[in-house]
Amino acid sequence: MSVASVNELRAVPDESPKEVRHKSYLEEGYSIWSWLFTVDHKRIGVLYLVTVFGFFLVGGIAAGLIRLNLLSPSGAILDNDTYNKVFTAHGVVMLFFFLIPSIPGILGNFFVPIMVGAKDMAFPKLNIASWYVWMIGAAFAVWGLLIGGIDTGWTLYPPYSTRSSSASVLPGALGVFISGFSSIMTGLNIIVTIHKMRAPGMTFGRLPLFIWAMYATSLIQLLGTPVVAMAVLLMIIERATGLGIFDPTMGGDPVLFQHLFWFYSHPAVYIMILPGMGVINEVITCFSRKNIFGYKAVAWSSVGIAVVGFLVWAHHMFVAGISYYAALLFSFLSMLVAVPSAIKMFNWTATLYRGKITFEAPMIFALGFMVLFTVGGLTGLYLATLGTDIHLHDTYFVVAHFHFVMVGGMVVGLLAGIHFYWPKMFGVMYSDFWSRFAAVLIIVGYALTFAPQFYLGLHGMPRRYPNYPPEMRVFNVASTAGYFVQGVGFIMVATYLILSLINGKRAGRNPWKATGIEWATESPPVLHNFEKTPVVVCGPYEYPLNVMQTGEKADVR
Amino acid sequence: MVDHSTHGNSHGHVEDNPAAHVDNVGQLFIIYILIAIGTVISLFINMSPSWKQSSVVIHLAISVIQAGLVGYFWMHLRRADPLTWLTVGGAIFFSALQFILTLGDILTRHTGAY
Amino acid sequence: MSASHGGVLKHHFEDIEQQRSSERIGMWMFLASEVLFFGCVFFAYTYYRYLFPHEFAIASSKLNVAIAFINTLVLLTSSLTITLAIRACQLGQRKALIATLGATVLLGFVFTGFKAYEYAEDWHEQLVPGTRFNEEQFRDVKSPIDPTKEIHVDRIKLFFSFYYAMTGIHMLHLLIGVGVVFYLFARAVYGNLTPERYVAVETTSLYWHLVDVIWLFVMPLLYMAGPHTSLHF
Amino acid sequence: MLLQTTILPPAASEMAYRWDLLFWSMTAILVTSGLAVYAAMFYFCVRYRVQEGVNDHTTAPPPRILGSHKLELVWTIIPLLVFLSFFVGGALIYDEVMHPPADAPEIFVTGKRWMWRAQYPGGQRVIIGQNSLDYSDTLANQGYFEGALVLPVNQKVRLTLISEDVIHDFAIPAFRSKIDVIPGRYVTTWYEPTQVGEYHLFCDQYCGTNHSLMVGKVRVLERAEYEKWENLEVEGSAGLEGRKLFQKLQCTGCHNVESSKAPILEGMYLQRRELNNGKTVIADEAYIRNSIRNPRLQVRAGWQAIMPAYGHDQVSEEELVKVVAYIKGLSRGKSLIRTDATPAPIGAKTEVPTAPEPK
Repeated sequence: MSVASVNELRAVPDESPKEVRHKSYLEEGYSIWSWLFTVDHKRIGVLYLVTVFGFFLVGGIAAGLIRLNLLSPSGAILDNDTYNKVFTAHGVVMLFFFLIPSIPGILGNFFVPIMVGAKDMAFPKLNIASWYVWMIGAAFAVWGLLIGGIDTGWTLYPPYSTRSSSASVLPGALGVFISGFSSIMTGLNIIVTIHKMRAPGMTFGRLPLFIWAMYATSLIQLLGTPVVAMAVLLMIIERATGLGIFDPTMGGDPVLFQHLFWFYSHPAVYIMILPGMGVINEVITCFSRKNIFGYKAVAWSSVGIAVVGFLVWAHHMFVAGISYYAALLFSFLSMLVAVPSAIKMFNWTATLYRGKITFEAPMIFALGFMVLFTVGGLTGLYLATLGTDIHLHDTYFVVAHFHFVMVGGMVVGLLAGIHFYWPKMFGVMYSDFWSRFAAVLIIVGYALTFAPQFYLGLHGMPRRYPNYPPEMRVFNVASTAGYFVQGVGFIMVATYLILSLINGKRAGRNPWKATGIEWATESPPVLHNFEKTPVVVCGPYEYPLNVMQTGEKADVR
Repeated sequence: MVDHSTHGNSHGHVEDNPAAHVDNVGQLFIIYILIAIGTVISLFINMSPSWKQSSVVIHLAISVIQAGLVGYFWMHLRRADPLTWLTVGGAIFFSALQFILTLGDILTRHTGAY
Repeated sequence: MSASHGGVLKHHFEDIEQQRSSERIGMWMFLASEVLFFGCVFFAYTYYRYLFPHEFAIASSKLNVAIAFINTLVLLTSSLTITLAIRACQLGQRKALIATLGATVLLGFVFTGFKAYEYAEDWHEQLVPGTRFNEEQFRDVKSPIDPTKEIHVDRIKLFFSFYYAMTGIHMLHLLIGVGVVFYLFARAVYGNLTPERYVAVETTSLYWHLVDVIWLFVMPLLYMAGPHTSLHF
Repeated sequence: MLLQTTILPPAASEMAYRWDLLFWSMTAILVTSGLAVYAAMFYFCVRYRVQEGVNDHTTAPPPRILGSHKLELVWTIIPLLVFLSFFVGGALIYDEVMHPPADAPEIFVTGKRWMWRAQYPGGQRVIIGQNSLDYSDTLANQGYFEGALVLPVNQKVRLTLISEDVIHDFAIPAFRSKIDVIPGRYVTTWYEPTQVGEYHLFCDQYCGTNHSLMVGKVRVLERAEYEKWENLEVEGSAGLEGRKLFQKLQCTGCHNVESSKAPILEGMYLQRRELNNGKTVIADEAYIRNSIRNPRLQVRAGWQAIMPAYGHDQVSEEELVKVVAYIKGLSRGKSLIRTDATPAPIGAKTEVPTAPEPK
């Protein structure tokens, strides 16, 4: 952004008549450089959109290889080493390069400034830097995956990762380390933006709940990520130099790494799920035309999850050799973190009560989120309970649980958000019929993929097995079938979204007749989001009064 | 969470005089000397013939005081807003959390040294 | 609005105080993140020191506490100079600003120089596990805490792993700081660092102070884990 | 009962029954509450959907419900109490699992990529693992006792485990038991199997290439069966040592399946034996020992007294105990042929199978 163009923009008098059409952010420049050197948060959001879904494709293909291999008890298509590399690629790519940057990177970057009524993020250059750092980290990880693969699992447990693995662990671990800083930058930017950049009248009590969720997420990104960065760095040092930091033969303790790793990686699952929950608030209220039930409870439960989420990490280690007393303590604390999630579920359900409910694609995704997340959340209790965890730990029960939360929760939440905000981001509408159809297909596909894995887990099928006892075949085949059902759903989503960019009909400012201030600006928004700084007069969900946060009628535009 | 009044309405309080909060040079030097003395004391304890393992407590106490001085005076925490204090508190809190909970495991394990 | 601040105000902020407080709190939050970053390695160190106090005391006694002490003073002085730089910038004293920032950069290099000398000395004394380590020198060494304890050389190596990891990461931070301060120094020389832009110096100083504070903990934990009898240089 | 057997694997230990009880009580509560939420969602979605003229933009707007502190409190506190009751239930089981009975016999298990070695209190050893991809050629699957952790039914056993390289995990779903096996230190767990049968044993902590082949079986045997196994059939048992001596002393030269020079010794323990002096003796330990030390005193009816006496210089008392144990336990159809060699360590993969199937 050159100084000249800023001044030009400022030269436009604030009282300019409505008919003057400002250029949207998409029309500010068409060259590749206007995208790569942008500092506009919206364009950065779009950069994330493209790259994040690129990685989703990579991780998804890896998932497909895993599922195909498990068609046969002796491993259908891959040898053991390749399988190990493929599931590691799936884990690393999906977690560090899809789930963690997905909603904060795409919707967070795009909508946090708009939803608080700011012109941009607090630190625009840091914002684009975070994307570049992330891409550098990704380049390292992809390099590692290409030159020999990583076969440690995404958890990188020593001493396997430092001593035994012959694969190219170092570039992969470096990629994780570097991309961590991107996560810190994004989180920092979002927190400062929320604190310092709010429009007049936008008090904390009037923030959209998506912003509250992003605030809680950023808190974890800011305070958790450095710990895993250091843990991975120590692991890298040990592997590269042969010093014994976690190696028991040289005096180290491998369980210490697990402590340091999970101190971040457990809160990290809340980085992945909280933004999804935030999106659901926006969608559920919009399509049932209701205020959110219990605004404060939902807002504080987000922050509660973020803080209490830091207290529970060792429930990943109940059978890993931690002390008896520590296990009791962490199991107790884990029970506490389940409560805020339950509160959210109840509040969303209560929000539907006496609403005027319509079932557009975002709403179907949101309801799907609620159904799938309930399963994921409730099965988590078996893993937080000490006794039951002993049997279920490290089995497919865990796999099914976190896929219900991560995929059924976060990915469906992301899709709900993308579908909800697509008209705002690009100013076009996608196919109504196909989007609803794909939504149902994806949700059913998820359930079909991961529900059989609960059964496998209860019968003790361990994670990360390329082959398994023959009697478990039926359920593995069912799971693979589910993968293809959701795969078809995703291809549909990609198709109609891309088609909508080409020939979708114009969406208008407020296609959903929603009340947040993000719907008061143009679709797609202009360079500085609003023609003039908006003034917020009320909370975000005044659907029954039909009033937007800016005080206008919601169904006029 | 500190609910600040939003900036947009607060033009009346805008403070844009860079020289409004200028440090007192004398005070800076006094802090400097105090911190230096702390380090000297640390060194003396370390070199005294009656050195004990437990001196780590004194060392760390001195370090905490030094860090407190740096933070409070040099990093201007003394005129920081509540949000800054919250940030500092948060960093210390979560760091302490890591220490306490992880040590809670390690100190109660029945196995000894590896 | 922007005119009154000579182009200091960035386009997306409403007023200068919003911009300043955003930059300040942004740096503070980054520092919070750094505290957790270092907290992690400090914790790992604490854990092993709790397990192996004897070996850690022996290994620590091998380190050169005199250099560490001088380096502490060097770093402290640099913290003072950068604090004075904020003052100079606020008051518009350009010469003082250039001098203090220059001194900070210089002291940063002095610290690095001493540290490099110390690393060279460690290399010479064969104290680098993994590449150059002489186990013989620890064969008959007794623990200064309890001479009856049996000593494992592996654990002495563990201490040195942490020594290099912690001081190395600290050095890296310091060098990044030197780079940033040098950038400010150049800006001051070109007269770009006007009083309105003092927050740039202030946020940099916050980072510099944190690096200083971390050293204030690294120094007693690493260098004073075991006794020293002389200030041999 | 049907639900029990299809949803969960067989429950073969004391702990498994308690685990199942906890599991089903949790499941009852969670499924009920989950279905209640689903029912409410479904009902609201149907009842309050937009319908032309009934519930659309022409009708009154939805009520402005902002929340209810009472309800919030209810659905904060009730879940919390329920979750805490789970915690208590789980902690009680964990407490038992973590505190093995002190008097139980101890089996040492070492994990190494990609097999387990179990060492019994009596010196018996088994190797578990090193399977083929589809688990078809595991020794356990061929009807051998090898390649499986063999345990007696209704007897508490304690396992002390350690790893030689990376972290492994010793998991037996039928016992609802699992423990990470860490290099550099011992971890302990215990079982009390209650059902005879054969169950899966998995390595649950990812350990590299053949992680999925580090599996085997747990075989729970009746007391008598177990004792037979413990004494006779396994590496390190007296019986197997005796067999090796039996070959080393070249007893197989005559006492083999084809031989016409000497009687076959299988299935003779505690049987009546007619001697060529007309007397009858019970073939107990003393008889077997005497027949080796001083064979010509008690020659079996119908055979020549050609066997040389084995004195103390050829076989010590200690060794003799093992030979006697072997002969005692030699069941029908298990006699050696003359060229039988000593079998390879059990479970170990060898290039050429050196232990052909006995007839």
